Amino acid sequence: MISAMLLRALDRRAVWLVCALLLVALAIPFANLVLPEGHPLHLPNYLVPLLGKYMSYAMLALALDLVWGYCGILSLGHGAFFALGGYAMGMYLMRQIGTRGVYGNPILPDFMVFLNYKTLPWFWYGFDNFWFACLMVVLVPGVLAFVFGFLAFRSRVTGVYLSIITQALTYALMLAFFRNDFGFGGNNGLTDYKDILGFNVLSATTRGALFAATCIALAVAVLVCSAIVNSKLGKVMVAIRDAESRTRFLGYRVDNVKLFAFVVSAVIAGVAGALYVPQVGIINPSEFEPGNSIEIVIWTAVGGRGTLVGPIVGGLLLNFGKTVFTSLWPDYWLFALGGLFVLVTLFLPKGIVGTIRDLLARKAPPRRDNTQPEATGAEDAPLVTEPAE
Amino acid sequence: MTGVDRIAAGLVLGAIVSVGALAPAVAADDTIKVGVLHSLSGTMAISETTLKDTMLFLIDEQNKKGGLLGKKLEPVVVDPASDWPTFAEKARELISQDHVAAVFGCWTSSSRKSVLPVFKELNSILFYPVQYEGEESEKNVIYTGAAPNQQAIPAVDYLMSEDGGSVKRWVLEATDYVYPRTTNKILEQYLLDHGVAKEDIRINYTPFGFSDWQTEVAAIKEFGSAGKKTAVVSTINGDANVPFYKELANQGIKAEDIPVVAFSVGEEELSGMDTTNLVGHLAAWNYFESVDTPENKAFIDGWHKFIGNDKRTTNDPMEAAYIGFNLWVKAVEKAGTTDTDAVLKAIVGLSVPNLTGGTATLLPNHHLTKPVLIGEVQADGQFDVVWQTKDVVPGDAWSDVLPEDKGIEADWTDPIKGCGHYDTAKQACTTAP
Amino acid sequence: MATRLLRLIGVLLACLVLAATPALAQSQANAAMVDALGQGGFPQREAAIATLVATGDARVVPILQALSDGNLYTRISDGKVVIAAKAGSAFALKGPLDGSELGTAAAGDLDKIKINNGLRGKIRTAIGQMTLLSTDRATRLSAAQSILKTADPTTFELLQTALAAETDPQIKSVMELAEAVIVLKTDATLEQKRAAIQTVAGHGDRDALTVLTAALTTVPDALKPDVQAGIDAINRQLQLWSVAQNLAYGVSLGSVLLLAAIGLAITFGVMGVINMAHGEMVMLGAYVTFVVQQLLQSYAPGAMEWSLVIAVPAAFLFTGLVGIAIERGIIRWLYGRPLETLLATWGLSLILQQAVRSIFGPTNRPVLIPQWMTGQVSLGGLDITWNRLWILVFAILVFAALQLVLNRTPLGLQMRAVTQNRRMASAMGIRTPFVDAMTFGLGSGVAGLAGVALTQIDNVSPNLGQGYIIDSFMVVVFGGVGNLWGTLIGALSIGVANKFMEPYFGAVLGKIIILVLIILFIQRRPRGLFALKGRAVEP
Amino acid sequence: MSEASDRFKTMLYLNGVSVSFDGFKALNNLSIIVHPNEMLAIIGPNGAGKTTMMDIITGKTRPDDGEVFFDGNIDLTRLDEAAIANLGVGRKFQKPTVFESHTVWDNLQLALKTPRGVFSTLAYVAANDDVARIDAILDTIRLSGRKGELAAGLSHGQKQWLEIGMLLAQDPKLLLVDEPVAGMTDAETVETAKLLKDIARTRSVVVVEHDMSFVRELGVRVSCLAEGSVLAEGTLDQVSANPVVIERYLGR
Repeated sequence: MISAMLLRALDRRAVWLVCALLLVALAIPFANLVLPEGHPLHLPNYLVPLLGKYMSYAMLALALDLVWGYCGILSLGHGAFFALGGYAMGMYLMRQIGTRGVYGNPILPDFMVFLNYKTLPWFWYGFDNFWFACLMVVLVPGVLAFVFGFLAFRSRVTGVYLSIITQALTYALMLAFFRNDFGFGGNNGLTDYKDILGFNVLSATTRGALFAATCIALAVAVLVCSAIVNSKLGKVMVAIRDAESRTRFLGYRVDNVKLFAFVVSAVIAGVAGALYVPQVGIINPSEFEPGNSIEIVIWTAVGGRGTLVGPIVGGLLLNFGKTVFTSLWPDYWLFALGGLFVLVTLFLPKGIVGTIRDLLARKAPPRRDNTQPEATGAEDAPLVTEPAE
Repeated sequence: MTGVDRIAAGLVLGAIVSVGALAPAVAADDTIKVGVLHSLSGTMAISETTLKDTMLFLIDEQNKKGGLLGKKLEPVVVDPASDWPTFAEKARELISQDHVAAVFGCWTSSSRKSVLPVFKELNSILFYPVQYEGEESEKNVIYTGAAPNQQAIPAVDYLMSEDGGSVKRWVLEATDYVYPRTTNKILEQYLLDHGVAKEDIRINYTPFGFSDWQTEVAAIKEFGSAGKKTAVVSTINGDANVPFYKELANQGIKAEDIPVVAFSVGEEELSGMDTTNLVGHLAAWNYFESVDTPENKAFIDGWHKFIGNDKRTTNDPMEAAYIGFNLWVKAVEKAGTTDTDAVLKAIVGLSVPNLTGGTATLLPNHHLTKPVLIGEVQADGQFDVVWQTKDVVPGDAWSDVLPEDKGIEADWTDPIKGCGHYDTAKQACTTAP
Repeated sequence: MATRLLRLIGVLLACLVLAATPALAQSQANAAMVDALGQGGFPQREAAIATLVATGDARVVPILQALSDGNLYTRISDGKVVIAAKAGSAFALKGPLDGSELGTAAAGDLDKIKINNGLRGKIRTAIGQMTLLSTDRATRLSAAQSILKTADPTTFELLQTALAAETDPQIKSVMELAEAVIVLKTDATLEQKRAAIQTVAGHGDRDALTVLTAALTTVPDALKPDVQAGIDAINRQLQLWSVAQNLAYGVSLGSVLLLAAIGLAITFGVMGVINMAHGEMVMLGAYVTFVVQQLLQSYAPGAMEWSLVIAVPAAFLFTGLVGIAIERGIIRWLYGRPLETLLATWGLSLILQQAVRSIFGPTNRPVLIPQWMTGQVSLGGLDITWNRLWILVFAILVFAALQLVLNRTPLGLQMRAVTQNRRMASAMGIRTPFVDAMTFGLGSGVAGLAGVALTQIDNVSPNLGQGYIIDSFMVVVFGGVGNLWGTLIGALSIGVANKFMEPYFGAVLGKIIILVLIILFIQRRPRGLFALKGRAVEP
Repeated sequence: MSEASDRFKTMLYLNGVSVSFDGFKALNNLSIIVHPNEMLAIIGPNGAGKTTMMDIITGKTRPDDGEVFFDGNIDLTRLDEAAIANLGVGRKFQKPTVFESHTVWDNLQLALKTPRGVFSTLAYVAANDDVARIDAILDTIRLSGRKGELAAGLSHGQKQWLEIGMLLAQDPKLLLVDEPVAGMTDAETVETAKLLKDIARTRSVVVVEHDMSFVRELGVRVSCLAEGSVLAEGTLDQVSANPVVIERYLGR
């Protein structure tokens, strides 16, 4: 059974993607560490964590695509799961600082000394252990997604209502984490990390390793997603996306399927967040901002939802564009970015990958195994004209 | 074999490779690059954009004077978009990719905390032009804004004095982030030390961008009706100030009855408000536009000409940027190079003129000596200085008010004490360098 | 230092006593006395004010007023004190005593006479004393109030003279309170003091509470129970009022939320466009107000007081037109794909924000607050600020007007027809593109109206809209998409709930609790407060 | 209407069912019985409550009042759509509703009676039996030649048939079929009638239809619904001779 699933996961598309990712996982650290400076393909140090950041964003977009592109659940709060995973990792990294903080307190992180904490709050216990932190990276977003999804899907909160309450979720979390009394460093968040598993987070080798880890994690996420969407469950998900109550009348427990997808997606987002933090060097409450979550949706849409490669392309491309434009046209980049969103929605409704596929499919004769989902979906149903169920 | 997927995979690779292509923008030899790291979009753009313009103005002026070390200065402006991780990313980009000689930037404490590791790692210099919470001294940062003892403490002293109204009851009204938290911690301790009873201090925190102040202003009024002279010490940040002051004016809280002294409200913030009903409320700064000195007049005139608008105000962080830039220019001239270590070595002890008179000297703890001025809001949106320190006040990185910071010093020139947190009692640095 | 100050106060008090009896209206203020205002520091200025007040000369009042308003200057050339008013880039000068025109002077030739809060308070008292017998009711009222603020024992006789002559009940009540407060400060007999305590306690408002709390430490022990009883009585009363006050705050917050959300209730609720640029429409409305005021200031300064009235139609038209342009240019290609409207309008909101930032600059722009919107009105123990009251009225008007448009006009009928069944409406000859554009324009225009109102309580900055977009969506979704009444009830209940929670949990925690409650509420009623029920249609 | 003991012999048992939306009574004391292996045709004007009745049987709408039993003793008012479907109640919708972005084959595979749990679907591998069964259904609904195509590309009639095929794949005990021949050609209509009669040999079927000739073709017991309750019952001839039915539904 397991082998059948694995086999299914390795369909042609996924194989290509995984190979490309593994190649990148090797190539980037190689270009950075092995090739001497001055070599035309040498990659400067500062680019490695930057690329690592793009990779974790791509993973986040992939996570969103699993629920949105395949299951029709538009979450406007996926940044919350990402940030929670990030905070779990950040807490581990904070505990690793030990006495090297400004105040030299062996247990309490600097900001706690600052705010007159006398003892470590209970929810910080255990985070000095890497594996415990890793468990939390998966568990915290997963459990939150489970509880939230359980309530929401059971009550059949759908469409735009669901989108808005996911937004409320991340907004509420943002407000909570901004509070200094909450015990997570308030507005400043967690930063000034020293090392991870005993390796200096700032060293080039650690960064190369972190980058490779991110690529591998992304490849694994691609495999997981591929295994899901190519299974019968994946077909049920698409069925739910396109005609939710029809699926119900076939005897599928739509709430459970959605919950499964939502939890898996939240966990992938959490892992992406955990990989993001050591490379970027800071985690703070603005990651919970609703605007960030909307951006994730946009990466996915621009890349092409309902495909595995689309969100990855979108996440990489848009963030790369952001980096370039904020330096190239610091005063006007928002025009470019905003204009891009408008144009893509108007002219490339299926996103970059979807459009390219369409173009190629038009040239090539239709194939028998064409399982490409259309970019139409439940969300395309008119919103208000339909009386409530 | 699907062509689509190969193309898609190629896209992934291509995107990554093209980032690399962006990298080696080789610095031209005849210019010195200066990084400007201020948010031009997002929530902080409202404050930081002016500082970006100020830097462009100062660099422009310097180039007119013939540049530095015979080379032209070239500003490299980036937009960190009010996002703290992006600040770190952009700082890295400025230093590693653009090879800037120094970076002028940041506004919020969070953005500074976010870029700190980058500056330490890549050994570059950050000039930080905003008043802040103190409790920090770093080798790679020059703090040209006020430390708490150069703003908060003198303001409270003034209000406790007869001139200031002999205030006995205090509301510490703040936005919930690290600068107000620390300032309030210091102030609370200071007030308690000066015989203010615990029940005469009210501390309240609100979130960023808070806009519905009805309840809180009413609570201030109620707190102020205990029969003792009451004042509000406000560390409310940025956007939340306008609705706060509008509510104050509407609920009829007059400066004569309950004065509000603010540490984050300057000319620029006032220019967005109708100040007729706010006359007499106070602000503590190291600079006011209304101060009448030849240096200030020249600065304001030059600024108006540069920005092409003679209504644009100047403010304290602009002066801090001005001082920071001049210090850097002087240090580079003295060192004869823009090399970080040489500049850091040269810069301590240098003095440049303040715009309000007197000179700013950079102390070994990387803070400045500054005069402290208390101003009252006028109907035209300017401040009238009603009190000022006789001498410049040296910036104190570690507050002497807090018991845990007593005896902590920072001195980046001393070979032994060469750290940011030197415990004079233990005679040792208590942090890893 | 201290002795000098004491002496000074002594002189001041003596002067005030002299001034107190108008029968003694004696000497004339002279130029030297006025010029003394411009010399030395704050202590000297205080003395100079005292000298002027001591003359009892009525001409001193406008001088003090000018000093308090910051219009009194010293002419550097001859050290003369003048009243200056800005006239273009220069100042028009007037003689302080005789009001004679003294020509103009450049800003550099004048030195402003500075005062601080302490002096401002003293001037207020002095003006109060000198105008307590004025014939103008408003002047007398404010004079009585400033006397009450300081409650200086030396004003006692003056106050009694004024009380005897006073007929206006409101002023009389203020004066009586002031009299009682002064009695408490002097060494009057216990009986007198007890009566005074009764008078103060009888007033029952916060000012009275302040007086009594202060008196608690100063009165003789024998009177302390009386004072305490008075304090308790007032506190009980205030507690009742505070419920009403919280309700008023909540309704006010609700009205702001309603205004912010109601445009969205149309573009999102009725049309189904997830309009992320809604906040920017609000922001544009606020900037229209700013521009209208700038234009008025240049071309019709007299109409400034009515700038908001002019800004209302201007903002509606402008944002409405922008809305129509957006609908024609972008939204119309996206009907039936509501979630994609989210992406396009998000992009649009970035563009609009940056456009405004480029045109008007990133900083806050000042919007003047007209006189009729400043200050507050007291209803018993309730304090309601005028601007909040007007915003509430405005919100109700907008809501009512919108109901009228949607339910009573042909356009409204067509709008509902199109949104309920586009194809059918089109088949019946309704020009659906026109109706779509008008509907979106209406929603955007209403958002612009919200912007006009928000200038009175919030920043006018490119970020203005961002602060309201999430709350607006919450309100619409909580109330039930597609139902204006739901939006009304939703806004008000969120506002009131918020304000009742704030005192207990603080602003942040209160808001988090509200959000969690909304999330839980949506679980209970997945279609909001006012869900449309109906036969299930095909999946 | 019936004794409780009778109930146990029925496949579907509705007794006194009422439901109203915002004051509008969609169903008013509706009582209907379907026996095992029986086909019942339901006719009635628009708004008579036909679709609402199906919603109640399939668990989409809860009745305000009355009892609904399946297979004699299973109370459907306590179950949700998925549970009811898994008990063996299949439903075909008025508008053909197939999964357009899936192939014909996948549509049938999704409907096929296999474990519905999340993890069993995740691990599902098509067994030989399953493949054979789908092939058989494809033959029945004459879509064998198009099994690899997306359902979106099918004609209206083909979609109707695909949906019937999906019903078959579900292997239900009771089929609810809403206007199965709307938009079909005459030839297709005849074929559909044949197919349904075939199905009704082993299962219970409830057909809602406007097309009188089709109902005649079926030749089964007919119930006429109006304003939420049963107006008349019997053979089509009996029902269409009923004066009330003529007045309220058939017209003239």
